[in-house]
Amino acid sequence: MRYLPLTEADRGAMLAEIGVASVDDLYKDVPAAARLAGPIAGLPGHRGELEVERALSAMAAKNVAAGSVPNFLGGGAYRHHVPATVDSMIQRGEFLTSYTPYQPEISQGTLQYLFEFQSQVALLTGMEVANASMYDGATACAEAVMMANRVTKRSRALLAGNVHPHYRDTTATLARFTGFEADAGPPDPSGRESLVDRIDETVSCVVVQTPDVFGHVHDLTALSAACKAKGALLIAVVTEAVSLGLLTPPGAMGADIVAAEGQSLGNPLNFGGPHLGLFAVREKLVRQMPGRLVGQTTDADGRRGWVLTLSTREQHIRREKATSNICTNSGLCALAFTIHLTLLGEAGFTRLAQLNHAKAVQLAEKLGDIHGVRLLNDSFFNEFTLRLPRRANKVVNKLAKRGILAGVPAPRLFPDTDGLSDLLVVAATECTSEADMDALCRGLGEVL
Amino acid sequence: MRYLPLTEADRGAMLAEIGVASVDDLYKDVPAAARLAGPIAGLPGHRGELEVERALSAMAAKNVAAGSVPNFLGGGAYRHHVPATVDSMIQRGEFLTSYTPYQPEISQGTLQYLFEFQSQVALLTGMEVANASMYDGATACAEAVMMANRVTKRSRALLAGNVHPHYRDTTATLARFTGFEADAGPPDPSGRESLVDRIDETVSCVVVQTPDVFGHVHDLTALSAACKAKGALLIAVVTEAVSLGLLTPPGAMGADIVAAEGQSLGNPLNFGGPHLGLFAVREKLVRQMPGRLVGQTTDADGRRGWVLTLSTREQHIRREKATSNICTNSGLCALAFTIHLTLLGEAGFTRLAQLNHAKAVQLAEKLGDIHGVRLLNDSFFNEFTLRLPRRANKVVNKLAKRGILAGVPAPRLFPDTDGLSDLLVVAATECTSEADMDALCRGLGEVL
Amino acid sequence: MTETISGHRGLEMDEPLIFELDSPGQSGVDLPAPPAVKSRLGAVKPRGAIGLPGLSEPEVVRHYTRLSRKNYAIDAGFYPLGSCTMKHNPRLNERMARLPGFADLHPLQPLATVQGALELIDTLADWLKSLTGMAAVAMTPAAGAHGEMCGMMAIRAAHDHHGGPPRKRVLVPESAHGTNPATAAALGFTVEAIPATEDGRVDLAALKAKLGFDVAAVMLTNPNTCGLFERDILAIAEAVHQAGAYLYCDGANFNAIVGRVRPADLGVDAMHINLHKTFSTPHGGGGPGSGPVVFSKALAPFVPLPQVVDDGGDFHLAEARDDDDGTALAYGRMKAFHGQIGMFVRALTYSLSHGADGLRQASADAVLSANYVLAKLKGDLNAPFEGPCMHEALFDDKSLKGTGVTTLDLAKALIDEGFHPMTVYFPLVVHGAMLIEPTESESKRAIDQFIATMKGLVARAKGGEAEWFHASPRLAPRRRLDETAAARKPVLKWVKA
Amino acid sequence: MTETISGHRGLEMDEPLIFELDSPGQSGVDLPAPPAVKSRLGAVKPRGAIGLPGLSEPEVVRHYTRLSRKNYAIDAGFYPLGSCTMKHNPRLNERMARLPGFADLHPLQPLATVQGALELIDTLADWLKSLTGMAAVAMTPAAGAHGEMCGMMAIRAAHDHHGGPPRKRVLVPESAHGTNPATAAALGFTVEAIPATEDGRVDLAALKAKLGFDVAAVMLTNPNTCGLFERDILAIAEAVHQAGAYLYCDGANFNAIVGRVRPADLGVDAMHINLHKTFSTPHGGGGPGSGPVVFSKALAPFVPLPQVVDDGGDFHLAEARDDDDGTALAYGRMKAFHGQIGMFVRALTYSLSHGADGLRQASADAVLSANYVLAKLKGDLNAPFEGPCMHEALFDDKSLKGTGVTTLDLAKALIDEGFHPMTVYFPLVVHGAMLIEPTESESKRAIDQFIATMKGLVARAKGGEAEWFHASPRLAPRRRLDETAAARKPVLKWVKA
Ligand SMILES: Cc1ncc(COP(=O)(O)O)c(C=O)c1O
Ligand SMILES: Cc1ncc(COP(=O)(O)O)c(C=O)c1O
Repeated sequence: MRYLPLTEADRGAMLAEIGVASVDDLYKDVPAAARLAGPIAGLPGHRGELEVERALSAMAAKNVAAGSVPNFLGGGAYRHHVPATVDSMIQRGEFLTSYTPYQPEISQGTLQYLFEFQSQVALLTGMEVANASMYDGATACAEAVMMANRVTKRSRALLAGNVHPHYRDTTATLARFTGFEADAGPPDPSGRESLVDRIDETVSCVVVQTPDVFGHVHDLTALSAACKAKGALLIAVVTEAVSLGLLTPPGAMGADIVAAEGQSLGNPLNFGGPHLGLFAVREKLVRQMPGRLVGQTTDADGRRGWVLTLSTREQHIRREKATSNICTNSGLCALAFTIHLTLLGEAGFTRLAQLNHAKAVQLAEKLGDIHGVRLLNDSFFNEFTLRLPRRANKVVNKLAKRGILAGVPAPRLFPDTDGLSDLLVVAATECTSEADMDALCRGLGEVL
Repeated sequence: MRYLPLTEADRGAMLAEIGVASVDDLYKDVPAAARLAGPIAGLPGHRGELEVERALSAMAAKNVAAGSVPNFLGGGAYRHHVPATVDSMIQRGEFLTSYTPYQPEISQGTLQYLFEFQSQVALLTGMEVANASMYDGATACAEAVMMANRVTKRSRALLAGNVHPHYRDTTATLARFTGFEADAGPPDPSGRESLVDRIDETVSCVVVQTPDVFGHVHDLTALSAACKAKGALLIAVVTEAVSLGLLTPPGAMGADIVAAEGQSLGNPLNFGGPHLGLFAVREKLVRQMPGRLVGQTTDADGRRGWVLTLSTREQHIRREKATSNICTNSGLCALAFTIHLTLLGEAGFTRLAQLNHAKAVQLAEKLGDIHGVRLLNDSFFNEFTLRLPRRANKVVNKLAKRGILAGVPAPRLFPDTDGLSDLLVVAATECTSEADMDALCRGLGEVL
Repeated sequence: MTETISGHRGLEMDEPLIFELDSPGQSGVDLPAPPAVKSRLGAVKPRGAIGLPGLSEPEVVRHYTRLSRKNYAIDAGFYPLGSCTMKHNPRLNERMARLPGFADLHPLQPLATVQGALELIDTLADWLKSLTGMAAVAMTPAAGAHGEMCGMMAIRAAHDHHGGPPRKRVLVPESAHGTNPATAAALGFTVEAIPATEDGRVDLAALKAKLGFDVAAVMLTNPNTCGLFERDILAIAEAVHQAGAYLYCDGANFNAIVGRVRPADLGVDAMHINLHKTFSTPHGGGGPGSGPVVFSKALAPFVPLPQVVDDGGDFHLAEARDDDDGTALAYGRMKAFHGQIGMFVRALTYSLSHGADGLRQASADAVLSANYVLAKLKGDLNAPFEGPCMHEALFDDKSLKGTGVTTLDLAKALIDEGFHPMTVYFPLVVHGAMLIEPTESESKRAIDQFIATMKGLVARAKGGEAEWFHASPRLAPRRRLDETAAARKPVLKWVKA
Repeated sequence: MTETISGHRGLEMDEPLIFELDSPGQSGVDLPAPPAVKSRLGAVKPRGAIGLPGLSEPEVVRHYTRLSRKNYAIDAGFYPLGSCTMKHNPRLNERMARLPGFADLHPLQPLATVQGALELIDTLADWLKSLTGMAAVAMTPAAGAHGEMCGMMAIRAAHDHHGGPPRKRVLVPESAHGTNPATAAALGFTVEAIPATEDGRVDLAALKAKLGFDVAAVMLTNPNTCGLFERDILAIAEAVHQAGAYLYCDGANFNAIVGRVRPADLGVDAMHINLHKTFSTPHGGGGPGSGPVVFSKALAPFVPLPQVVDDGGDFHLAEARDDDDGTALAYGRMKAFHGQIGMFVRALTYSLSHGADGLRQASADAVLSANYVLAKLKGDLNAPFEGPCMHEALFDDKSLKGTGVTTLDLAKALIDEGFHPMTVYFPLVVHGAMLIEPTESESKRAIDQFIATMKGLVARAKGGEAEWFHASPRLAPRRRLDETAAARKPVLKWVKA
């Protein structure tokens, strides 16, 4: 068994040293009746690499890799091109196989990149402080609401209808069990919902996404003013981090907390996980925020260095009084994110965002020409919504059979909501070629 | 341009510091007439990763990867399973992006693994000293002959007919231009050629391969005695390093030099290169051997360490008197080899060899049952030769169309030799499954 | 310390922040010029300068290579961080997780195009159920703490469903990991401590005294965070169940008992499994992890959505409550999409590699190694509890009393010796705790070297060299860092000078 | 030096030989039991014990991780090793080389199944011909020295073909790399040195005097190994050709001039190109490399076999002499199979990435950086030749005279400063040579840091701190190693104690 260094001789010597006859003696505290006499039945025995690789590859081969066909899926996960440097660097054992940087003297690598990550996220979102990551955008959103409840000592959150349904659902689940109210309107494919009038003094926070789940871009300035007036916090959700290269960031529009998904930078789709939650706040809220924070300091020789800090917010110090129960986060995904963003830099990131937008505009124009297809968006970044003359689910399934992943049918996102069956959410990125666009147009032309 | 760190501002500052107006001034020694005014015409401009990746992937997609179909190719390159650890380790920048270890204080990583590699190769071949690698088995063979000429001060090499034709050809090319004689008999598919009688006092060395290019396994003991009697050196060639896990090694059968191909361990097929030349000799010949050598020593604090040594044999010290002109060798392939072998260890390597042999025996038995197909080998390790009732080239091409890489037709190996057209050389490794074998049998049954 | 001109020290390179390496306009990514289009951004203005630094690709590679070299890692050495299970992370896992057929799947692709991925989830779910003997599993939680949240929500949902008196109390041992009380509290429960016995286990009598019909759950860790198996677990489970409460087990230490005993046979109702501990997925400097939760029959109906459903080899995702899928009582999402698939690939690769026999042997080796450490060091350091221990050996700082050397000092001295320190000051139930978890993937040679070093250091401490300890580490990329200053005036991001 | 108990020093781990880590019977690879068959090995006996050590996978990963951390690398720092062109090795190259459609091709597959691979070879060949302006290219040589062999063989073949007097002499400048004379001598030529002028170039008059009808070739390096462009190259080529000889150019320094001048326009007949220098394929601690050779029209018929032939998009391999393929005069193989394909993938990836414009800019940046180093350091160290230089700056040890500090001492002091030393004591034509090649992939920041460090060290040397230099390096994994002892009693492998 290739992963086990102890030999039978080692085991014998160690048992002798301990003074027991067999390993079973070490398990004597386990109730005898429950102790297993041998390997659990029904599971296979150990196998070599070649066999395991074959088994897994066979499973993988049953799937259609998004990159192997023209694909237009978004809805909270985006297929961007990740430079080879990123994966090469994150596979360095010193990054991959280290723990949370609890011993800073021998964790400066992790601590420095997290500090850089926090700085980058703060810049991108236009906020003052960012943490070292959350599980994903949805949990970041839910944690943001919990935080707003704590800060405002209120327990009613107002969620825009066009916040990603998984984010809404994650928040609603927490609401159900922790006893706050998550008041979410119905999805609004037109993107015209206004929340301003619904904010009152009982509202802890307003959660709004931009670009929203149907692709509409929102100016948050008025909403922010309305929140401020009523003492509520404004939580901005971003599911496509690349949009922050082009759009005025939530921080500049008055958001108090930004909860975002960072997968777009550095991270593969991974069928939905692991992804990367970004979490940024105003400076004055920092002691209420969840998650780890890295701070700068000096060592005994006066050299600059970094440590985990303000951990009195965290579960391992504060236990039941902690700001969150989060422990393990998305460290390596944050590393991929920060490497990708460092590679891009100001010039590259800005251009990437422009390219994404331009591709989407091109695609929208081409698709708009198809008979019976209507673009719902007045505004969008790299994703928009089409009304089809047929049920979107069917269209997507038909096109999948032709080797085209046409987008996300709205009913897939909102299985419990009626009236969305003919809507298709379509995304483009820098990876979307003209040939891909033409394939989609042709395919749609054929199946509609 | 992502690989160039200098900005226009940097360039300006540096030119100013140098005191010239433009970079063109730095090229003033280049004859003006030959200087190019702009990028070379006919070549494309720079492109991003995504575009380059697409271009290369398109080329790769035009090929049939050996591992994607049942495959039975050998003939000097073997498809073995390489554990994931190997590629992961050789991609560490400290191994990948370092130069030849000329500064030992900051090259102990490379030096230690090369020392371990030398030790492993010596053990495998049964020889006393091994060097730190050659380009490939064929050049190792040619260098061995040159070395034998130097040692014996004779200039006639006798090559067995069943030495891999590329090795023969590489040696013959050198012979032609350096003026020694490379006397090679015709290939002998029966494996019965005897060289003993042809050795005389003019012969510097006898080169023989085991298992040979048709798969026959040879006992070299008698040949070694005959060489010794006439003052010639015995050079043993091995193209399948895995065979050394099961067969008595050349060193134990009296070889003076072993020239081998090491690709089988740790290295992918790579369409033929880079591969890895192994070179091992008797201790007394060490100062005549080509290539780098790593030796053990101590540092100023008395700690054990390693350095390049005996470099007075090498071109950078001895120039026209060097034992070889080799400089860059196959360092990283040697690393892959030594990691794979370290993973295997005595138990794993021995079992791997047994498994290869057993698979080949199974395959031979299955193929032997096909009407009209005849196995030529009395002995073999993991590769053997079949006589087919039709031209092997045609059979192989037909089977390739059915998605089976059936083996190497002898005419592919010996394009200049007649009478081999119905011979097919077939190999099996630990990767060859029963299903693969059955596919080949079925396929052969259909096309014969 | 030898000062250098460059600030580098041999192979230990000084490396500035990316912001300090900025060359304005520079980029490590070449992108084509965007086609000219009419912007469709609507009312929102294009943003101005962001403030990101520009670096070329070579500078980026060097930056992260240098940073990485300042880290300790399992790959590089012994990492006996108790409770964290820093074991070998096979590279085959990484290779499999990067197969485009897994890594390059969009979570919202038509189900017909992701059957293999759903099969993967289902297969791993089967392994987890088999290994624990439990009836159901929630695959979506992203880490252990998230799993705790998931499990406690299910318990809450079950109580809500069954009606009865409000159950607001959750009992948690003092030795529990911080996530346990934090989770319970986040869900609105009142957390109460269960006292421990002299021998480091839950005090059964005290527990029984605290149990009542207002208790929703007891959260135990078993093996517990002192590295001990809760001997009275069957009696505990019985008492908990009699009170109408559920037994939540923190499964972070499952690696001690995989294949040796099934939590189902101990009366556990819900348990998360840290795939990034027991199932060898890399910890990645902080994450990502994955924390599937297994459930007893009683709680099985309350597994959250989405769930993978196997219709005889045809897989679908239950994303909404549905009687046919048995998800009528399922509660909503824990996060976006369907779980940490990348981690599932690794965990399944690991499971298939070890097989049932290998997993059982791995547990035995982990326990054997910990007991070996306990046996060899208990003459040097004080072991507060009798052995045998499970997968980790606990010591307190009694033996260091009067030496002026603290647990922290010993930890920092270990850094110079090339070892990652053990977990220190956790669990809180003993003074100056040192929790040593060698795991099954260390050789006897490595463990012996660690033991010899610990013995040497303890001797040195007892020999009165406190000053020397206080100045450790000396050989790491940094000496001791001022954490107080960091917290007093937090500098949490780079700011342009 | 602070001694530790373990022998490790912080993150610098002491690591034994694999043989010293042996656990008999242990293995890091699990293989199925071989099926029972009747052995077919014939007369040769199965061997006995080999003596290989047994290690588990975790131990192997740790071993090589630890070893790697004892190495300097471009990824980690500035590596100005003159003549070696230690430039950035893009990771995209590595990714492309690992595509199964390249890496997993057997060299003897039917040609219909490898059309893309042949296209790859042909495409790279086109790039090399375009960049050099040459008529033909031999793709098979495995490295620079192998390319020299290939080129000189073609020259020999051409002379043989054309008949005439025997040409036994080859003229080589004293500053040439050792492979040049070694190659010529291996092929049976008499090697004669060409003297240099005061300004570090070939002495044209002296060369002309040595030329004659018994000279087969002149082997020049241009830019030469002093980092200088051979100004008289056109006159040299003319003289060489007039004598009926061929001009071989060592193209190891091609990186200085790619896209700025084509060797064909300088009268070169044959030139190898080190893909592992100019075209960014990694040096891998010693190899593998790749050394294609470009040829003028005059030598084109003599390119060795095999060759890739493009029949209008349908590729085949000319493996035997054939008039149709234009290979009637081709000579035989340089090695097995068709070349270093893995390196070709990397080199083509690099070429496509840079494009014609990027390659031209890269040359300019390499030359600019070297001249910058020259300009900044020539007040501190003696530059034996006037600038401008090409891609590398040469200094001698004149300025160190009387300080007791040698070139080697300076190099070792640089190690502590976190830099890889420049090439030292090569070329042989100046005393105590220091050849500094920054390459185009270093930032101005990195170069400035190197310059400042050099200045500081030289000042220190001149300040009389010879002892301090002699004791360098102090901060590397090892102090100076005893090379004399190593050579006196060579220990070239591990032997069981
Ligand atoms: C005992 C125990 N419980 C819970 C956790 C939390 O798990 P995670 O970090 O995966 O959220 C940990 C991890 O440190 C632990 O050791
Ligand atoms: C000038 C010069 N010529 C020839 C060579 C030999 O090239 P290779 O090492 O690729 O065989 C080198 C490499 O060091 C060199 O610098």
